Amino acid sequence: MKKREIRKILIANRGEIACRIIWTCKEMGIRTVAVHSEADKEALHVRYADEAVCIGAPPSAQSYLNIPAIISAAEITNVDAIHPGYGFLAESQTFAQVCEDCNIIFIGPKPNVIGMMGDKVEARRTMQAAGVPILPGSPDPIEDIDVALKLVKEIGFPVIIKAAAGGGGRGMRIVRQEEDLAAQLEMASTEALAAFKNGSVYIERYIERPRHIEIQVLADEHGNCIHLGERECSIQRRHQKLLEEAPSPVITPEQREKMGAVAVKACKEIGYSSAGTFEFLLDEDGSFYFMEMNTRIQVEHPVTEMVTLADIVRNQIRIAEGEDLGYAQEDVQIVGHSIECRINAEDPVKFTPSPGKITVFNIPGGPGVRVDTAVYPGYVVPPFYDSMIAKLIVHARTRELAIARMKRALEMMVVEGIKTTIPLHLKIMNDEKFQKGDFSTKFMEEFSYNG
Amino acid sequence: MKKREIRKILIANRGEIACRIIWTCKEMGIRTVAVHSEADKEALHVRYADEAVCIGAPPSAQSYLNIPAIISAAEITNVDAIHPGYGFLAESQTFAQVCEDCNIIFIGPKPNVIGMMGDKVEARRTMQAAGVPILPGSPDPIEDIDVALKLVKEIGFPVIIKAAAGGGGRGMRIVRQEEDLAAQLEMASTEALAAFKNGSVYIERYIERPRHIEIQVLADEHGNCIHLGERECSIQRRHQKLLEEAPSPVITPEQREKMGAVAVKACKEIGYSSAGTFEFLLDEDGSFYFMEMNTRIQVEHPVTEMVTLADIVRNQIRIAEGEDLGYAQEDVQIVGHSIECRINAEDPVKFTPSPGKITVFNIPGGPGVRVDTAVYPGYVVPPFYDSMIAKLIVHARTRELAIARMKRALEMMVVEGIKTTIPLHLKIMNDEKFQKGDFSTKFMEEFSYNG
Amino acid sequence: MSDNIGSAKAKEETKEQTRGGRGKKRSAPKKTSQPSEPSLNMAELRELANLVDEHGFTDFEFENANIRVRLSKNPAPQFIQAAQSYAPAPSISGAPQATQTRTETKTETTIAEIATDEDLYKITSPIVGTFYRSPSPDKEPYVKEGSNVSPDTIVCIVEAMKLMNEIEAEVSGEVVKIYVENGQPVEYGQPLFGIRK
Amino acid sequence: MSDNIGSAKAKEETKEQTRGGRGKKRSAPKKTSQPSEPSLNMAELRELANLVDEHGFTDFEFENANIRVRLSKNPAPQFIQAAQSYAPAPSISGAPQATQTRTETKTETTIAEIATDEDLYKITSPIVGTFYRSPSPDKEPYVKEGSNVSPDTIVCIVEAMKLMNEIEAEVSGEVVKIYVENGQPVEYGQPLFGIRK
Repeated sequence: MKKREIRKILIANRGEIACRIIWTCKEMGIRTVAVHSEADKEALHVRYADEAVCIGAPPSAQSYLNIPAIISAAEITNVDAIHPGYGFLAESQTFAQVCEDCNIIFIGPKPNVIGMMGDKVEARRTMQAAGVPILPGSPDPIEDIDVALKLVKEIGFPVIIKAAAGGGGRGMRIVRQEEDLAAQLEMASTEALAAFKNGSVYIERYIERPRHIEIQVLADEHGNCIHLGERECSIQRRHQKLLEEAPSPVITPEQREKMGAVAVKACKEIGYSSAGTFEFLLDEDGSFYFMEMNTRIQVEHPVTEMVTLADIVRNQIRIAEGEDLGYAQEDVQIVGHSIECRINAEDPVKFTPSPGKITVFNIPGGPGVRVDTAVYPGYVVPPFYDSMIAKLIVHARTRELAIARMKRALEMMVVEGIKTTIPLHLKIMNDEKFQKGDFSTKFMEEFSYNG
Repeated sequence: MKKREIRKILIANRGEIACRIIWTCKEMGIRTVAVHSEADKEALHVRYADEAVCIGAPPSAQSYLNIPAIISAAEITNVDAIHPGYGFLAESQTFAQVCEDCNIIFIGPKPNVIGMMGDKVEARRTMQAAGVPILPGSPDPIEDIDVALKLVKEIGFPVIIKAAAGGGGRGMRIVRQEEDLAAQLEMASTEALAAFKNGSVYIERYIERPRHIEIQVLADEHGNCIHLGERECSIQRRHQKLLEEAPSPVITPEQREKMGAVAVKACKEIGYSSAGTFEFLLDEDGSFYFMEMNTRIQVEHPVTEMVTLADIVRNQIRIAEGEDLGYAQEDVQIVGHSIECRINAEDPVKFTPSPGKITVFNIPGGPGVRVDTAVYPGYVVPPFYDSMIAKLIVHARTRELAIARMKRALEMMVVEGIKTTIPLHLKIMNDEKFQKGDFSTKFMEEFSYNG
Repeated sequence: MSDNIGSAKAKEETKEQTRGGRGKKRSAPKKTSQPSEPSLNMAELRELANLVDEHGFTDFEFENANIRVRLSKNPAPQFIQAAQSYAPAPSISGAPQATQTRTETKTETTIAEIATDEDLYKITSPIVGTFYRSPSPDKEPYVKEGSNVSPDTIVCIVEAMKLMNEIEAEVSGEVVKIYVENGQPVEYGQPLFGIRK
Repeated sequence: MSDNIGSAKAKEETKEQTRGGRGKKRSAPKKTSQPSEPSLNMAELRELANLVDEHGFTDFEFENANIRVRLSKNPAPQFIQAAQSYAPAPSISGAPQATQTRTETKTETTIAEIATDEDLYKITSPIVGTFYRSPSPDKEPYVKEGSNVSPDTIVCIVEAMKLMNEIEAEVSGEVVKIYVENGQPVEYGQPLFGIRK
């Protein structure tokens, strides 16, 4: 039963995800409003939406992050709901709250849940309380070496010392034996003080070769929640995912059930509704630890759609209408194997952005190939936004066949005028360790483009 | 176990099916040779194959039907096998035999099986012997009214009188009651004599509103055979299929099993190997009758691929290598619903061909959409061959969702410069009877484009 | 529909250039008796090609009693031309059965008009919102066609999120055109007034 | 590679049309001394072609009382140009990692050469097969460069399906070029010999 009907949606986003949302809206008979910056006048989401509103100048802060402009656009076009996509305002508690205050349905979870999951410390605490395994360590800063020694006795070596105020690797130290702890702690603190003007550090268990595994969940307002299995996202470069798979080559049905059950239980406890993702680190022994929860649709959602035949955007909209989820965990079947390659407008070796005009753009077709893109021949990739221009997704009966299919699709995808990551993906597909499924988040550090 | 390895295949075809075969060959690591007429120098199959040979002038008889030219091309390029696609030489016993004589693997069944199924009378007889239900009637001409009366008593009304030498509806008479039989028989015979200089007629059970249902089979050389369920192909115009679905909206799992078992049994009895299709007429009561067997890949094979995740071309090649089928009937699962629309370069109302230059060509993407095509922006559709320029295929969890998806995909598929059947398919998708699944092969006769 | 807008605009601009071309010719010394005059020479053709290319046209045709010129480029741009203003996104000509009813066509004609008012200074909307010509329904409009404005003259209100934003002219001059009707939604950068400075 | 072929062909057609244009001009009343020569001369046409090409136009038409010029190109030649001869299909520039090894490059260079031999009559292969210059390996070739041929002179054999097909010259003239090496596969319509008539 729908509590409220959505007849028109404003999409507060751009690029492929804006198109992706329009596709499902069209299939549901829902009208769409595109918003766009001045740089995106000729973008495909503008072209395919029923209406389009220019909301500001090219920089994101003046357009896609401009809450008053987006709310005004929603008001003048009289929409029932806003879909935030991913990035931009998708995880802004403020934006979700403004929508609610303006009587516009925000397609996502409640504002307070977004806020809770957006605060790392609070998310960790909440998840721990909900029975989700957390990486052993000190949530609070380590005051002195005695506290540290006591802690590492509990959690065991190796450990990682991190700057509380930090990021980007600075102030981070890995310690593998007790005798090094004191010295490293001091050095880390000194480094942190220099870098962030704050010497506070904390300690966590360090996993040498973790995998990044995430669980997709769907939860409605009525307490129903299921998971759609996992995605394998370990192939990353500087914490940016390059390609994703479903299912993971190392997750057994039992492991899937275990991780899924943990995620579903947590969703129920925090009153989560909408689609969401639990990101976990998986260690070499198969233990998994909560990293964070993404309270939005993810870039890599198509691999889950391919193997489950679920339309995640459709589910988001139905849930936002107050509908029942409509299916139970036992209705979810994982069929075959799917891989997604993110095609970025970047130098495949140096990863430097390569904006500009796309002169030739040929999309591969045929069995088991899906392309999500907002690009067309003649399109100019603007320098203002994310460099992803397309997602190439394949589906086949087995992982081996999916890799063969992805190779074929990558070879047949022609993008000229700019540099793309297509050659890099082809190298990865041909990598023996990748083919064996034998990799961790360290894969790209050890990967040689020319080797 | 492979008996023989195929490392290089010549594709004796053009258009989308040639590209389709190349895709799978690439995924299997098999090299490809395209052959082409002078009119197809810039075709995509030529572009994507590893090698290409011009085999003759534009008319099919001088190129794609030119057996010596194709065999010569196979010899100079040193291929192991020839894939005939559909149409052209795909069901030529002679061609298959020449391949065999030249030590080139013909990817399809044995020549004698092709010949057997190509002869309507022999096919009917063979199938009847193999336990396949045949439409009740007289295979031989009816000599006089007494024979006719005796026959119709057996098969019941209505019956259809057909010219033995005929075709195209001339000499065809439907009789619904005994008192009309004598008069109609005479008129049909007179008509047949006038039209074909042969007054012979025969009588068959007439099905008022049949459905065209076909069963896809896969059989290897070792006696293993499975079916991949049915395709619903009732939406036709003048015996040309317009769109196809899998599964059929009226076939129950029990009916599928029954029809599949009949087809599999027949395959085993005639020693069939390769992919093949049994075409059946289904009457209002659910009884089904053999029409013909196609001993090749079919245009509409993708809908089966979508719902089973099987790659039919890959199976054809593996079987031709002498490999075991490798899976059993219980491994075949039908997941979701798939629809294929044939996009033809034709006037959507009059069906007159519309060759010419395609100025704009935009392919829809996103979840559950597959496009098989050999067309690109700037391509000139030559007037010499079939008018099909693309196949738009969708897959979704249910038939209703598949129809919504197909509508979205049709709306987003942009072809300019020539006329296409896209608007017709949109009308069919919006037709209430189509949506209900309530139709027969008469659908297009009763369908009003403008209504 | 986008094609219509596109081609309407293209034609108009083409005319503009044609006019320019003729103007040039008129200003040239009269030698009309010469048989060569009615055509274009190489220099003119070069200029023409530059001109057409520079403007990114994909089709240019020109014909008069004496000559006919046609230039064209890759046809794909027709497809890629997107809506340039707050108007319902144009339907794809190849997909005539689009299910969306596209009712809000209000600004469509205006767009073409605006494109021709090249010499006017445009006051554009700095925000997305609803355009009001007067401070309240029962009051007179801030300005009318023919009004003279100075940079700090308030010309209208754009309401956004219940806030009334007074828009100043920012230039001095005469209001020649008012592009938007009272109470109509406007998007960022949309021309509101045409000012002759 | 295909691009080269493509543009070679395009140039040829351009020249063809140019020639036509000149022919027409020649038959018109002579007024070549006039500086305002109403048509375009070869240099201008060359420049015109460059101009049109440089700007990436795919179609150019020009017509006046005296002449009519039309230039046109395939709009997406880089991508859509396919192999025109029995040579491995060109690789896609955007997909540099193609797994196929493209080893058989034998005729590649020849194609570009052939395109330039515009005034020669080409004896082409009427069938697909293997080209042999002599009746058997130990015999002399039927013809060499410099040989004179008459229409019924046998110039080579093309073997197809174990049959030796003798190919006749069909014209009289001198063998100037031999495009294919002995024992090499040939496709339908592939030039074998260049004959100066």
